[in-house]
Amino acid sequence: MSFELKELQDSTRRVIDAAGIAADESELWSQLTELGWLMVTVPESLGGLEAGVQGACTMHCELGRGLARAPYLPAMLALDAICGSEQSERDTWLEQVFAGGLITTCLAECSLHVSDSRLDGSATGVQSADSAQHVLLWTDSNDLVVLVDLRKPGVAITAKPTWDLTRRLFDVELDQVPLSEHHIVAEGESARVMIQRLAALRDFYLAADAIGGAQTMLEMTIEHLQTRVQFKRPLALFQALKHRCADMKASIVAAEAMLFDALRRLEGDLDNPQFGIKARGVKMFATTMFTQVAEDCLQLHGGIGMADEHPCHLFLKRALLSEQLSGSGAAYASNLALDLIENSGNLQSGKCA
Amino acid sequence: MSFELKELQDSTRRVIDAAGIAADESELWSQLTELGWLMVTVPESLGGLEAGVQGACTMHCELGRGLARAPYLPAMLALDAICGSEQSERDTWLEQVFAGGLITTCLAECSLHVSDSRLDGSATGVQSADSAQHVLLWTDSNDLVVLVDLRKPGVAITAKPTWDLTRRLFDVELDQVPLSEHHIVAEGESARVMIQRLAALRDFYLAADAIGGAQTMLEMTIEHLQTRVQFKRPLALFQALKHRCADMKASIVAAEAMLFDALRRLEGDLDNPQFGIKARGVKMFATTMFTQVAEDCLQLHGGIGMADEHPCHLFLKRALLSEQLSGSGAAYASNLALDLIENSGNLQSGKCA
Amino acid sequence: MTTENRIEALRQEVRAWLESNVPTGWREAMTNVEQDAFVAAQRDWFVKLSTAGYATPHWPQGWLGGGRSLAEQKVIFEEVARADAPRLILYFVALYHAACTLFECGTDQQREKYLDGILQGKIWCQGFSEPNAGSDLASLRTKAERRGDRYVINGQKIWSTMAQYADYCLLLVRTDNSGPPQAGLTYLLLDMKTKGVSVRPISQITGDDEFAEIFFDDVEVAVEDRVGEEGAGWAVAQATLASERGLTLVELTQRMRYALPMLVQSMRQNGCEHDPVVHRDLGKLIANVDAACALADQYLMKRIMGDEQVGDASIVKLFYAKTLREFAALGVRIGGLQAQYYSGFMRGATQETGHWTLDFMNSYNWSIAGGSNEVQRNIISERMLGMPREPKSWQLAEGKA
Amino acid sequence: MTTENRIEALRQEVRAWLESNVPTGWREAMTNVEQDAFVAAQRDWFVKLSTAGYATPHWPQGWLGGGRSLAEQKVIFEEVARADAPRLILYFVALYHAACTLFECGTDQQREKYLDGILQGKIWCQGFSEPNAGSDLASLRTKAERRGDRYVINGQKIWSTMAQYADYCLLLVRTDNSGPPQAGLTYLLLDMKTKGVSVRPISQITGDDEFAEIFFDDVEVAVEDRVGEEGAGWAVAQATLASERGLTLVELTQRMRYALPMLVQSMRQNGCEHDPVVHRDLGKLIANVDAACALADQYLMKRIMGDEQVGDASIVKLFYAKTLREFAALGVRIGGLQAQYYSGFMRGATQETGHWTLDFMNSYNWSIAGGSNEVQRNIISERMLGMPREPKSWQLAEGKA
Repeated sequence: MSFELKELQDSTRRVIDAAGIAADESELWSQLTELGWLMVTVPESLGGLEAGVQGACTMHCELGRGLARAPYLPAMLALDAICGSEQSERDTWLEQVFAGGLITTCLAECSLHVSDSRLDGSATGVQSADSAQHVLLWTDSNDLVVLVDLRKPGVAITAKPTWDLTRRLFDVELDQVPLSEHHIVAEGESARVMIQRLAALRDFYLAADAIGGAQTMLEMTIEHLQTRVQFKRPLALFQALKHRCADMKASIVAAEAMLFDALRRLEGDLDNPQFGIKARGVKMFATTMFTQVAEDCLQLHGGIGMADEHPCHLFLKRALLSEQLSGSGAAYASNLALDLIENSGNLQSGKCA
Repeated sequence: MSFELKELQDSTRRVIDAAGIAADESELWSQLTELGWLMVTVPESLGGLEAGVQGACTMHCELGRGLARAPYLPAMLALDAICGSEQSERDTWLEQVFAGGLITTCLAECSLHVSDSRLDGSATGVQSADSAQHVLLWTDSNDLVVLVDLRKPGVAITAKPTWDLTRRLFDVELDQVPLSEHHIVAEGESARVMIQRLAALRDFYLAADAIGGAQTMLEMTIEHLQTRVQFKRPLALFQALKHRCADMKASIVAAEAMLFDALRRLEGDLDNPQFGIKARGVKMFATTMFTQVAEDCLQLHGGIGMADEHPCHLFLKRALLSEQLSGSGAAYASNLALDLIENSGNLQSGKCA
Repeated sequence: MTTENRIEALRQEVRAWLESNVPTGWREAMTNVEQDAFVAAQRDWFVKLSTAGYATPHWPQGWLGGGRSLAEQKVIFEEVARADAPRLILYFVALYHAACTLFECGTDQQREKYLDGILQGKIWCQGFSEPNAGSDLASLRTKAERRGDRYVINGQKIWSTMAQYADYCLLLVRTDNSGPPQAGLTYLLLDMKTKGVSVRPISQITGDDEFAEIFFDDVEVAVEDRVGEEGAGWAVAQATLASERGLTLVELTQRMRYALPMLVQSMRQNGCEHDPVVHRDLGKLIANVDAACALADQYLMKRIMGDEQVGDASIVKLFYAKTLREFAALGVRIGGLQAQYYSGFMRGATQETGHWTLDFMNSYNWSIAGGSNEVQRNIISERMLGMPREPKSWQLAEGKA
Repeated sequence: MTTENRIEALRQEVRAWLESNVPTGWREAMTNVEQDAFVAAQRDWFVKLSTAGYATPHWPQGWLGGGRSLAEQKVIFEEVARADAPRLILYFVALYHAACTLFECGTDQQREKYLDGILQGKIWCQGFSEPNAGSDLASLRTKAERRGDRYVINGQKIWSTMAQYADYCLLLVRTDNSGPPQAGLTYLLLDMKTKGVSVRPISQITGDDEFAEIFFDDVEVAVEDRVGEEGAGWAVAQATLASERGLTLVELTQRMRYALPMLVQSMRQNGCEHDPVVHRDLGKLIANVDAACALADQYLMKRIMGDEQVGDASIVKLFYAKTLREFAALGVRIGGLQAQYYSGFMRGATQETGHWTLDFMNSYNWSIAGGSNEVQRNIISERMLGMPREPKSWQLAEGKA
């Protein structure tokens, strides 16, 4: 990790640690906007920190460690889109965002179509939509990215409470929403490229969040095992439990290496199609790992982990939801395999005897 | 386990233990024919022991414990078919078998068709075909079961050495074999029923064999762990290893319970279609379990398990082959699921809120 | 009539009775319902079942419904599972733990005082576990001091199922610290209305509060409410814990089998009925469920035949706990994002409610409570496979890691 | 030229060289071939590679090909993997273990005597492991007695790679039993033609005999062939073991990635190219392979930066071993019955030969040798996660379980 990333990590961790696990959403949101965390990927030319996707993932990892409720992840995606839009409007939007105005977006399915210059359809998994003025959405045909004003006619939001208590998701329904009243961020080919990039970023960010969550969960568990005495020995002395912790540690470190390795190789090359497929691999690996770690860690906590007041379950529930957001593991695995099959046509074929 | 089964188990085990792991094929074959083991499922009226499928599985389990090379399994299948054939010929065949004449059969795919009263096609996984005079085969269309004389024109056998060193498999090719020169065991509806039953028996027997193999492998491993001292403690004291042994034990006992539970419920009802689907479940569970047990036990043996002269690998290789014989786990799992889906039409549907 | 015929006749009788008596739509009615309504529903079902004699087949001859063989009891449990009747979780401790302990170790006076109450619907809870004692009963610390003809109790119990509704409690306390830890335990029967008793339900990660903590502040229990001798509590507790004799897992594994179509229904709802990947996972699960059923069945058969070996029970519980987790986990996968939306919980249901994330959380009750998977693995490896225990002398001074 | 440009230039240079020099069809040629032909082929490839300077990038400046940075060495390993060149397994101990030990701990005289020989193709083997010592080097028992200016050696070594072809051996022996066990070890260089040395290849479960036992019967070694002081063998052995510095796992994980299309080829051959169930398994494996590559890469980067932490190497090895097993296991599943037919073995190949059952067996070399998965888990939990070791005082009298 570079010195700059380490700095970013340390300063983020201090804030998140001070706020505590699953801290209040609006307080953390105010704090992070004030601290300028939304600027992390924004180019220096636009007044940002230009710390790139690596910088953003470093921060998502820290927010994941604290099971942050604040909608940093969708806001960062929306910001990425805005930075890629036409200059004239861009600065206005950036100003609004840096002032703390939340623009959210869809973490699950977005299914929209345009006819007669009106938008119809719906989006699921829109985080904290009730606190946002706008939502960034896109069409099925991939030729339009639009910022929809949530307060305008034809737009309805419905809370969809999840078992995960640390994120608040909404469905957004659009019924004959006139396009002219909303802001088009990109169209045509540039929309297509932007939508692909947003999907990849969403995967990387969710992966980073999962890695952070798994780290805290394992640390908490080891702490518990060190403290808890049974048959006059700390549980941490029992080899069967030690070995499970070692396996979990290895998976967490592997996910982290995989994420940052992908980013190092692809950072300057966000529109490379390999970016998308790499992102899917990382997202699948990291969120599956998070669920496995959380599942076993809850078991290692014993009865106390089953109590609502202990934070264990918050990790497990966040992990389960993250596995489903953006795209399920089964679908992603299939994507990865088909990509390999497609690219194994003649490649290396002389190799197999 | 009933008293009779226990008796059968004890006497079989004594013989197999005395012969040793993976003992010589022809010696054990002579011994087991002399001891009358081929009579175990044959009805008393035909001079057999009438110990049923439970009896046969008890014995296959013991043969599996010793990784028996002798082709007891295909011989038992062929015998079952013969017992179900027309009375007149049956007695001649039984006499021949009880005298030690091997009739083998196909443990993998049998793909045959008849035209102009001639048989064409092939069978794979025919055990010890070079020691047999006849092979029991059946047609794709399920309307013919036939004993083919392996020495007659048009019949060719090819050795297909396997990684498993304890069973010798062959391919059998039939090229314009005149049916009239071979013995038809069943035709039409009775052939269909017989083929189904044979498939189920094959699954149960392979499962029993796998259960026996897994038992010995785990016992051997625990013995190794008890004996081997590292850092001045026997390996058996290390809790991580103990827990793995406990998990293996639980799977082995589960497979055993599953097998004998299915047989207890279905013994008198061999032509029930549930017999086939139960058999697939048991075969899949037991052979997968055997592979998992063998895989982990080899690991627990450390370097010594990698040496050819240690019997560890014989278990693992037999397990891997058994997983593929009769039908792969993936195919069987799919069968089980489709059976459930088909039978979940209206059944219990009021149950889900 | 042969035994087999008698058993089959009982099966038909119970099946017919259940068909006309299991409350219809109880699952819907018990979803997201307040505790009070749940308690009322449990009571109604208890009255029906016990009046018919099917709640107490394990009680001795002479009691309503009593005198049934273990094989007959098994049939009743199997049929209850098959009929998808509500689980009588509120009365389980009373009907099994309390009753069997009284039959086996109680005085005539105690039996007279308490058993009729159980039949009339008194609710009992168990006061064994304590914070930080985990699976290690010998380390219990809730203290009872003898003062004249009374014990005075101070301390805390935890993970007591439905203690907030209980009329009585089976209480294990420490009366002596001087000898080996197991020898200092004493077994008491406590009226939950006694002064100084307070109960705090523990809010669970499922949103339910099936368990509670019980606090004791100078609580007095008469010496005549002691079961067994002072210091004999360990042995009495073993009788309590053995009382259900494997029947619960016969019921639960059977229920799991009957619940498999719920997964198919979820597949249909989520459009993955024809997905071969789901088929494979489902097929593997079906086999595991089948194995779990066979294990529970075999275990009970062994008990009936008097063939039980040490470790047998651990294998059944460990395997069931793993399979139950897999069941719920497959439900979660099939449910996809839908299963992540909060769907509330269903009270007094089986482990399989079709609210998959709820079921997933609930499945931990079986891998943690009543001897965790880890404890079962210790038992299997040490007491069944003969692998050595770590010597007891291997201890660390407390607090030092 | 910036460092980055230099590295990229080296990459292109090595890639071009490999394209015209890797022997075509070596996999087919090395399948089911006798050992002698294999040895000849290894020698040919060694001569080519070392003449080009690519066999010794890790040697100091001044030696042929030497003086390369770790980053440059990494490039060479990556390109060798990419080009699917044969693995130089017969020369690995000479080029890395022997050479690095001599550079780091040898005398000028020893370096003069042995290093040129290595460049000319002398083969070395390692004599560390012993029967029943497992991963516990401190318990070695092969004994060397000092007699005048010679050591006289008696005992036995095991798991020595290709010892049957070796000219020399790196030998760890016990010269003292009085102090702590690690302090009694001494490090010697042994000519394998010395009287009293005998080698017995161990037939492996794959049918190969990659490993051998070495027996010592009054074998004499001159004192001048001792590396380091008498009793300093443990420290010298650490230098030997550290010599490849993570490069092997960079190479092997890259080779694993390049071998993924072999699975696709098997899918095609077995008609399951379009099977969604296989797709899911393959997709999961692809991600695991990717993670293993990233881990190995990150580890080497850390070494380059001087950031290595205790336990890092254990994580890489453990994860690679698990992924390699999964890789081969998927091959076995895809291969179905076909993969169970004996297909012989391929010598000097990578871990992935497409003979899936062979590969499956071979994968144990990584989960057992060089510190088993279990030992790595101990290291990770104790030295990285800070979980307590079981106190050393917790021992049983030998033989007592």
